[in-house]
This record gives sequence, structure tokens and C-alpha cells, in this order.
Amino acid sequence: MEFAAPEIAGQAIPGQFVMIGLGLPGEPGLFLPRPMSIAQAEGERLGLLIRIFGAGSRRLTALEVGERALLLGPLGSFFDLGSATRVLCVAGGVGLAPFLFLPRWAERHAPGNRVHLVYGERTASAVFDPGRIHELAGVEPEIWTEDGAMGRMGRVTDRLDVARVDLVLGCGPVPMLKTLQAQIAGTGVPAQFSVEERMGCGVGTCVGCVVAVEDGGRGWRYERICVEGPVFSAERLRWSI
Amino acid sequence: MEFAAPEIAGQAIPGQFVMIGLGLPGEPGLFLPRPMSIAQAEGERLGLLIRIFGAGSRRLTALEVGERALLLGPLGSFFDLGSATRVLCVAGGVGLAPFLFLPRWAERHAPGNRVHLVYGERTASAVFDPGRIHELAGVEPEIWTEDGAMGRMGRVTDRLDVARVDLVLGCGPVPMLKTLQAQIAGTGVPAQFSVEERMGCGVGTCVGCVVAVEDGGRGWRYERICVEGPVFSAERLRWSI
Amino acid sequence: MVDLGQTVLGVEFQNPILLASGCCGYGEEYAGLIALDELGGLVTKAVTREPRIGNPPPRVSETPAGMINAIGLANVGLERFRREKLPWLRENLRRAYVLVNVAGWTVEDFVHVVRGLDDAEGFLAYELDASCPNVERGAEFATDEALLGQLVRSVRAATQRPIVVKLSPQVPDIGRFAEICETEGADGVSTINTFPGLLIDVERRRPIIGNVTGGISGPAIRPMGVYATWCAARRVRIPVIGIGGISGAADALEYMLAGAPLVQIGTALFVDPEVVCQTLEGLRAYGERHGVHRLADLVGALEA
Amino acid sequence: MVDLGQTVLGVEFQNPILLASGCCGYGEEYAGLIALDELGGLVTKAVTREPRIGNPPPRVSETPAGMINAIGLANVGLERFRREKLPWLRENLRRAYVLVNVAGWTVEDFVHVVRGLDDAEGFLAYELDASCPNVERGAEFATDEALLGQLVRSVRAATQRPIVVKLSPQVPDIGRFAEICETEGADGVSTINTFPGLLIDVERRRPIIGNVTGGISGPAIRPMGVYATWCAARRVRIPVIGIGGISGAADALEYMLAGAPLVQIGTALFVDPEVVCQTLEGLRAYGERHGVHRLADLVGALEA
Ligand SMILES: Cc1cc2nc3c(=O)[nH]c(=O)nc-3n(C[C@H](O)[C@H](O)[C@H](O)COP(=O)(O)OP(=O)(O)OC[C@H]3O[C@@H](n4cnc5c(N)ncnc54)[C@H](O)[C@@H]3O)c2cc1C
Ligand SMILES: Cc1cc2nc3c(=O)[nH]c(=O)nc-3n(C[C@H](O)[C@H](O)[C@H](O)COP(=O)(O)OP(=O)(O)OC[C@H]3O[C@@H](n4cnc5c(N)ncnc54)[C@H](O)[C@@H]3O)c2cc1C
Ligand SMILES: Cc1cc2nc3c(=O)[nH]c(=O)nc-3n(C[C@H](O)[C@H](O)[C@H](O)COP(=O)(O)O)c2cc1C
Ligand SMILES: Cc1cc2nc3c(=O)[nH]c(=O)nc-3n(C[C@H](O)[C@H](O)[C@H](O)COP(=O)(O)O)c2cc1C
Ligand code: FES
Ligand code: FES
Repeated sequence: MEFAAPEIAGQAIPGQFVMIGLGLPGEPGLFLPRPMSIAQAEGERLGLLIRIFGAGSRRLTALEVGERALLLGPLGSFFDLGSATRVLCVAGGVGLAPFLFLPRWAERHAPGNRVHLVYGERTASAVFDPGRIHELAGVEPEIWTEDGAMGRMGRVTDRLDVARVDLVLGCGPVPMLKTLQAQIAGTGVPAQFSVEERMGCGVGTCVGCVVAVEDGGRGWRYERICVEGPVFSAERLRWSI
Repeated sequence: MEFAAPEIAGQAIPGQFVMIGLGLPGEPGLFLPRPMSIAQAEGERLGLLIRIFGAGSRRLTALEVGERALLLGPLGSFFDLGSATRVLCVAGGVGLAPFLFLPRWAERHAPGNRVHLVYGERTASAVFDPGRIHELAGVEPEIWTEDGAMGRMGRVTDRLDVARVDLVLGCGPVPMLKTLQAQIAGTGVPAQFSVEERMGCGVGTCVGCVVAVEDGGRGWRYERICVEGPVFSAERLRWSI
Repeated sequence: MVDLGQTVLGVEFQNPILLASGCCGYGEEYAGLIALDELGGLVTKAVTREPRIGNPPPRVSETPAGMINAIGLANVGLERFRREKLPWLRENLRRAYVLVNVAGWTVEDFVHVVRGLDDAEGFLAYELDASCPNVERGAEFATDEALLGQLVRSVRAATQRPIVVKLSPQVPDIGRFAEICETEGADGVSTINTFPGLLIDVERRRPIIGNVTGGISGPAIRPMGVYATWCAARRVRIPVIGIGGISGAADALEYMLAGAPLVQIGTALFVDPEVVCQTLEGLRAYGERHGVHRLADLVGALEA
Repeated sequence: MVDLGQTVLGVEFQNPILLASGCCGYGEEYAGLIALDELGGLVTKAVTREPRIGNPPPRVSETPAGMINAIGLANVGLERFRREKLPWLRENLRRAYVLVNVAGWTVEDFVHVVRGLDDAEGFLAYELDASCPNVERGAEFATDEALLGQLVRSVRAATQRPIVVKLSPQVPDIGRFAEICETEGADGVSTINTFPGLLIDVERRRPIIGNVTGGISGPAIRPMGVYATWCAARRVRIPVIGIGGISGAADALEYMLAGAPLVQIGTALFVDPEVVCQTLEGLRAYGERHGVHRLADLVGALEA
């Protein structure tokens, strides 16, 4: 979905998100705004990739041209490409969103990167059109489906070769990220994951959206996904405790 | 506004109403359905005349073609023309609604009536287009506005001549109906008023919508506007006590 | 096929869906709109010793995701209920069970109504509306432990029929009140009644409701109702009937998972009488989707 | 020009709008979005004796016309609050007043925090969050008359600053609790905190909130909050601060007409931070439309 949001689009960095809602008084099933990764930012246009889970996302995807939504952003931390040149993006399901934005952004802001995108879904019917991915992101995705009806059969994490990359970026369901975390552990390849939790404010005031992260050797602590995240260094993530 | 509601339209009698809402889960400002007088019933089409008061009526008037509303009806009592031949209809504001329906219905079901419609609004800008009234109701309305900017200046009750009619029907704000009630008292001319109150169920279960009426000489009692009303014999009305 | 039946209060309810007191009159009013005999049952409007005209209008209005009401227990009174309303229920509800909601201001009021109905036919049990304001000693039965104990004890002594006590959510620890009901011999409790609320028309600077304050019901209070049901169900062995904001199968299932074998639908009926059918269909569909053959197995199955 | 000012707690608030505790962090987080110094004031997130990590996620979710939260009083603790947060508030809020929300499990916890902050600058008063569950004797301060009295008395002895006590709606008679606060020397009460609630994911048969239960806030509870404010304001002379579901000027006015000279906005901030500006504009417009030159004249002006 596309929104006219010049201020957000102008500042967005891949990995960041917006809070999108209907404002007050809201509607049934969409009172609080929902966090959504920025999936495109071109000129004044902001693109989101929204998958229908429950009532909130159903209402959002039903927005019609001309209807107004309330957007707050860009919010949170972002993928930090640093000096990496070979970047592997691993996307599970709608975790694809930030990686629709990242490759072209990288071309512009950190040229010389080679981005490889691995994208998995449970079934072929859920797969976001690969042609459209290429068009939006500028890269050819490597597709996996669990039923094998499209792309390779299995999960994105089944045959990952992290040896030949400088940086791994992940966004998707927690089990996928945990597997990825385990695979990378000990390889020395740095990784950054974008994680999710239900949010209230989106700007750090409510302390609602925490995830457990490593606390500099002193065990773990909670950090706010909306401010310290949503992108965390993979090795720090201890998930919910 | 027009709705496709064949079952309701087929059975409706002037004075009756429908409950109109959005069903579950509703929307902010329109959770409970609202009672609305039936203003037209032609073939399969049901017509309502809705004036914007608060959030509920604002939402209803914003319904777009193709959107669905939940309609329950026809409900309640109705204007009983009996053997009257000269009928005077007195409408205040949106109390016009049932009288857009009544004259043509009377032509069909109780021919030989002469219906005279007196219709008042505070300001000219609020007046429902007289040409359209003629078209829908088949009678030429006598219009009153308090500012005198359209029709006669003053209130509908300022110059009523009830002497030459057999039946007076009233629908409008309580002060108007009370004045009318006082004017008719003692003339021997029967009158019926359609009255309003906030409703819950619309079908008599919640006992939410009462008005005080004469209780056969033994003082007063509350009757439900949605079942015993909305049309009551004027002499019985004791209003809220 | 999913079995929706629930064995509660000594009988088999064909399904867990009842209509809540005050929201379905005496049944008759909804007969043309709802297939009443397909329900688990219904709870009548409160019956008091004497007929009551109730509060001045307006008596109802809308609130965010809910409504406010101050009907004031308007009802036909014991005599007419027995003479005019009960026979209709007896004739027309063959499979659905009737609970008679009883209200009063003194223990004696309740006992009087129960004694006056007890030998009549056409209903299964009493639901005591223990939340009338301004009763003896100024409190409500449902918010005063001693008063509530006395009420249940006295009604217990007056009847052999099952007694369900309807509790108020407006207490710090509803579980305690459920325990008192159990100890004093009640056969079940129902949670919850409405929350007191006040709605103001700021343009006129006046309350919208004729009675000034009223009770809040509808989806807005559902999370509080599920909480109260869960609290009560963990403290007593007698069945807890879940009430508050139910508008469909998912809502009913929340109450069932929290521990309620039966639930009641109130306010949602006003928004769409079809909610009853839809809820029953939704429960069946849920059972099939999850391979639950007996819905009764879900009662209290919340993993918490 | 309409004068929005309110003289409360010994000072002149430039307008009646405050941000509610837990919904505006320590101010800083909203600094880029809300002109904080244009407000009447703000109430900080609860400050406890020790830092707290809070409850496991999920901590928030949506409910009908509201939300549930179980943050678990996650906060930086007394020391860091004083060192890191208070200076920012002192520097940045020159005209808006700061109330520090204090929470604890024993009377000693509260007194410790109050003593630890009392000589610091940058805030006007304390708001005691008397609704922490599982405190001494298993109750909450705000639902146990004796405990509440003891809490207020002890904090009163520890400070000269104004004390506002935040009350729980989960009691039969909130007016009684307001009276206790007044008697024991509190300078104001605020009504209401959240209602306990439970939200269940029926597909997974598990609570949605990590802590199982949480507090319900938002428009859904507004009629209950206005009711509680009205009940409290009729029973005490100290000011009552109205809280619960305020999402605009009309809502704020309901609380003011019910007797609150100040109000707090919480959950609505999450839905749209602009709500603050819109509410202030709406209050001015109302004053002009109704010829009310001093908004303070509307406090308690409900005709009931
Ligand atoms: C930083 C961030 C970025 C996100 N980006 C996207 C995106 O680009 N596209 C997209 O479609 N979604 C994204 N989400 C998820 C999105 O915010 C919603 O949570 C999701 O759309 C479900 O919302 P709902 O209103 O439909 O669900 P609800 O109606 O609230 O619930 C329906 C179901 O959704 C699940 N759910 C609700 N909230 C979450 C959550 N925060 N995380 C995981 N599951 C949840 C529930 O468990 C439930 O089963 C993102 C979340 C975060 C925190
Ligand atoms: C039998 C009957 C027939 C009706 N027919 C029509 C009709 O044909 N056309 C039409 O426009 N309206 C009609 N009404 C009124 C209508 O039902 C609504 O009350 C009105 O539209 C205001 O609703 P709202 O949702 O906008 O108001 P709300 O958002 O609830 O409140 C806004 C304002 O409306 C006033 N209001 C609310 N309910 C009522 C009520 N029942 N009666 C009087 N004032 C009220 C309030 O005092 C308030 O100032 C009828 C009412 C009844 C009982
Ligand atoms: C209009 C109305 C009238 C009610 N009358 C009664 C009553 O007479 N006795 C009673 O115990 N509860 C009464 N209730 C409370 C309901 O039975 C129910 O407990 C409450 O409305 C919450 O359920 P809901 O949210 O599904 O409506 C009434 C509720 C409404 C809305
Ligand atoms: C996320 C969240 C955190 C809260 N934290 C606190 C708190 O720390 N202390 C407190 O007294 N109240 C706390 N509250 C309660 C609010 O201050 C307020 O009383 C309540 O939310 C009702 O107001 P609202 O409907 O405007 O949100 C919190 C509320 C929310 C939603
Ligand atoms: S959503 Fe409120 S702190 Fe992150
Ligand atoms: S609206 Fe329910 S009885 Fe009339």
C-alpha cells in the first residue's frame, strides 16, 4: 500500500517503521495504531507491505484511495550496513517488508554493496510476486516455500551459506530468527535482526514493546523495540524471558 | 436516503419506524442502532430522512452506495386515519419524515382523504426542498420559518386552524407538540402525535424508550415508544414525568 | 459434529448461550426475531415484589463500544409475571431453560418473590440480581459480604430450585463474593452486572440519563467480565456464568476458557439480534477447526 | 479570550490538561511531538524505590475502544529518576507543572521514594499510585480503607509538598476512599486508574498479555471515570483530578462538569499525540461558544 507522507519518506532508513492508525476515535479492531516496517520510500510516497493477521491489519488493508490514515515516523533503529559489501537478507513472511526498501537505498547511500535476498513463506500462495519484488527492490529474490510449490522446498534457513557474506540481516517470525541466530553464532559474521512486539505508543513512553537483550555481560535486560529497536544486533537478543 | 429493503417497504405504514445501525461490532458514535421514521416505501425501496444531530446520524448520512446497514422493521404503532377525510399534518423539523410517506399511502389505502401539510423549521436553510416534498408526498406543503426567510414567518403552531379538520397528526420537537396539544384540547378534534426517545432494542425488550401517558383515569404510566408508540393519541401524552 | 451441550445446575443445556436479564424482556418480545428454543436458555427481566414503573427517561444511551442504561428495574411485578409471562415461557420454551431474575431492596423482598413463584412451572432456576443500589444499610448486596451471605442463606432456605447469584464487578475481589455464595448454598454465580457510569451532555451541562447515573454494558466491559469470571471460577466449584460484552463466538469462548460453562448475551442483541445464531455457528466452527468434539472440554482450559 | 487557568494545589495551572502517568514516560520521549510546556502539566511514569524491569511481553494490546496494559511498573528507579530524568523536566518545563507518580508495595517504599526526592527541584507534587496489586496484606492500598489511611498519613508526615492520591475504580464506594485521603491530609485525589481485565487469544487458548491480566484504559472506561470523579468530588473539598478515556475537549468537559478542576489524558496520546492540542483548542472554542470566560467556572457545574 502506498501513502503520501513526504516527511516520513524523506527521512526513512531501511529497518525503521511507522505507526499507522486511524486516529481518534479509532474503529473496532483498530483503536491503537500498528507498527509497520517501511517497505518503500520514494519521493513523497511511503510504501507499506501489510499482511492480514487480525482485525487491525484487515482494516488497514481495506483503506481506500482518498481515505486518511495517521502516520507517525520514521521510528526506531535501522539496519546499519557499516562497511559491509556482501549483505545477506533473510526474510520470513511479511518480514520481507524492510528488504523491499533496503537494496535500492543501499545503492544510493552505501554504494558497492551486493545484496542477496532470501525470502520464504509457508505456501506458494502467500508469496509476494517475485517480479514485483525485483521491480521494487532491484534484486532477484531466492524463494523458499515449505510446500515447495514455488522456489525451493523448505525453509529459508535450511541451506544458508553465511561463510561468504559480511553481514546478515533478518526479519521474520521468532522461530526463524532463532534458527538464524544459532546458525550464525560462532561464525563471526555480524547479524542484525528486526524484531516485533505489540506496541502502544511507538515512541518509547509506554514501555510496552520490550524484548530481552544481553546486558553487557551482566545478564539480560528489557529494551524497547520502538526506540532501541526494532533492529538489534543478533547476538544481543535473548527474546522474551 | 434510500435503502433496498423489500420486506420492510412492503409492510410499512406511515408513523412506523425502523432501527438502523451498522450491526456488530458497530463504530464509534454508532454502536446502538437509531430509530428513524419511515419516510418513503416504494416497491423494494425504503426511504429515510435523516438530519445530522450527533455522531450517530452523522455516520448514517455518510453511508455510501454499496455500503450495508442493518435495518429492523417496520416497528411500532402508526397513524390511524380511521374515517377522517380532512387530515392536518403538522411537522417540525425532521418530524417531516413520516409525512413524506403518509399522503400517497393514504391515497392508496384510504382514498378520499384531503391531506394538508404544515411544515416548520427554525431557518430557511434547514428546510427540505419544497419541490421535492411535493414530488415525494404529492402535496404542497405550507412552510413556516422562524426567521421568515422562507414561507411564512413564525412557528407552525402560530396560525393553526383546527376547526375545519377531522384529524390532526403531529411529529416534531416536544415544545411544538405540547403547544399543539394545548391548542387542540377542548376542540374535540382527535390528534395523534409521533414522539421520540432514545432507544436500545426498538422491539420492547429493554424498556428503555418510555414516555408518560394517561393511564385510563388512574394517573399516568410509562409506555414504550417502540411498541405502544411512536404514535400516541395526543390526549394521552403526559410527556416525561 | 461438535457437541455444544453443557451439564450445569443439574440439567443438560443444549448449548452454552443464554440471553441476559433485561435484554430479552420476558422472551415474547424477541420470539419473532430469535429462535429462542434453540438457545441454552434465557434470563428474564428482573421480577420484583411489586410492579415498578422504573426511572424517568432517557433511560439508555450509547457509550464508547457500549451503552448506559438506567431502566430502574421497570417490570410487571411478581403477580403479573406469574400470571401473564410465565405461561408463555412454559409453552414456548421446551428445550431452552428459563432463569428468573429476581431483584429487591431487602432480603424479605427476594424471599417473597421466590416463595411466590416456587410452585409455578416454566422455569429452572433463580438468578438473584444482587446489585440493586441503595438497599439495606445503603450498600448493595453484591458489594457487602455480610449482606450477601444473609441474602443467599435466606433464599436458600426458601427454595429447592437452583439459585444463581449475579455479582457486581465493582468490588476489589470478586472471588471472595463468589466464595460466600458457594458457602451459603448457591448453585452458581453469574459475572458480571454493569459498571456504574455517568454520561454528560456538555452542551446542556446535564446528565444524559434521566436517573443521572446508569450501568455500563457492551463490548467495552468484556475484558473486565472475562477477568471477573476467571477470578471467580478459580475460587469456587459451583458453575460461573460469564456475562459482559459478548458479541460473537470468540467472545463467548474467552469466557468459557476463563471457566464459564454458560454465558449470557445482553447488549449485543440490541445491535443485531442475529448475534445469537452467529455465535452458535461460530462455536460449532471453532470446535470443528480445533478438533474439539465436546465444547464442555474447553471450560477453564485457559493456559495461564 | 477564554481563561483556561485553574488554581489547584496552591498554584495556577495554565490550563486543566495534564498527561497521565505511564503514558508520557518522563516527558522527554514526547518532547518532539507535543509542546509539553503549553500543558497544565504532566505526571511521570511511576517511580519506585529500586529500578524495575517490569513484566514479560506482550505488555499491551487492544480492547474494544481501549487498551490493556501490564507494564509492571517498569521504571528507572528513584536514583536514576533523580539523576537523569528530573533535570530534564526542570530545564524543559517552565510553565507546565510536574507531578511525580510514586509506587510501592509497602508504606515504607512510598516514604522512601518521597524522602529521596523531596529536596530535589523540578516538580510540584506527588501522585501516589495506590493501586499496585499484591501489597501488604494482599490487597491494594486503594481498595483497603485502613491501608490507604496508613499510607497517606505516613507520606503526609514525610513531605510538605502537595500529595495527590490516585484511586482505583474497583471499589463499591470511591467517595469513601476520597474521604479517607482528605482526612489523612492529602491535597487531592485523582480518579481513576485502570480496571483489571483479561484478554484471551482463543485460537491459542492463552492470555494475550504476558502477565495474564492487565489494566483496561481508554474511551471504554470514560463513563466509569466520570462517575467516579463525580462521586469523589461530591464527598471531599480537596480537588479531584479526572482521568479515564479522555480523547478530546468534550470528554475533558464531562470530567470538569463532574467536578474536576484538572484532567489527565493517557491512552489517547498513543492513538494521536495531537489530541492534546485539539483538546486545548476545543476547550477554548467551547468557552467562546458558551460565553464562559473562565473555564474554572464550569468545575462541578453539572445540573443533576
Ligand atoms: C517493528 C514492527 C514492524 C512490523 N512490520 C510489519 C509489516 O511491515 N507488515 C505487516 O503486515 N506487519 C508488520 N508488523 C506487525 C503488525 O504491527 C501487526 O502486529 C500485525 O499486522 C497484526 O496486527 P492485527 O491488528 O491484524 O492483529 P490483531 O488484530 O491485534 O491480532 C491478530 C493476530 O496478530 C497477532 N499479532 C498482533 N500483534 C502482533 C505483533 N506485534 N507481532 C506479532 N504478531 C502480532 C496476534 O497474535 C493475533 O494472532 C510489524 C510489527 C512491528 C513491531
Ligand atoms: C420513533 C423515532 C423516529 C425518529 N425518526 C427520525 C427521522 O426520521 N429522522 C431523523 O433524523 N431522526 C429521527 N429520530 C431521531 C434519531 O433516532 C436520533 O435520535 C437522532 O438522529 C440523533 O441521533 P445521533 O446518533 O446523531 O445523536 P447522538 O450522537 O446520540 O446525540 C446527539 C444529539 O442528539 C440528541 N438525541 C439523541 N437521541 C435522540 C432521540 N432519540 N430523540 C431526540 N434527540 C436525540 C441528543 O440529545 C444529542 O444532542 C427518530 C427517533 C425516534 C424515537
Ligand atoms: C437495558 C438493560 C437492562 C438490564 N436489566 C437487568 C436486570 O433487570 N437484572 C439484571 O440482573 N441485570 C440487568 N442488566 C444487566 C445485563 O443482564 C448484563 O449483566 C449486562 O448488560 C452485561 O452484559 P452485556 O454487556 O452483554 O450487556 C441489564 C442490562 C441492560 C443493558
Ligand atoms: C501503558 C500504561 C501505563 C500506565 N502506567 C501507570 C503508572 O505507572 N502509574 C499510574 O498511576 N498509572 C498508570 N497508568 C494509568 C493511567 O495513568 C490512567 O490512569 C489510565 O490509563 C486511565 O486513563 P486513560 O484512559 O486516559 O488512559 C498507565 C496506563 C497505561 C495505559
Ligand atoms: S510501544 Fe510504547 S515504548 Fe515501545
Ligand atoms: S427501545 Fe427497548 S423497549 Fe423500546
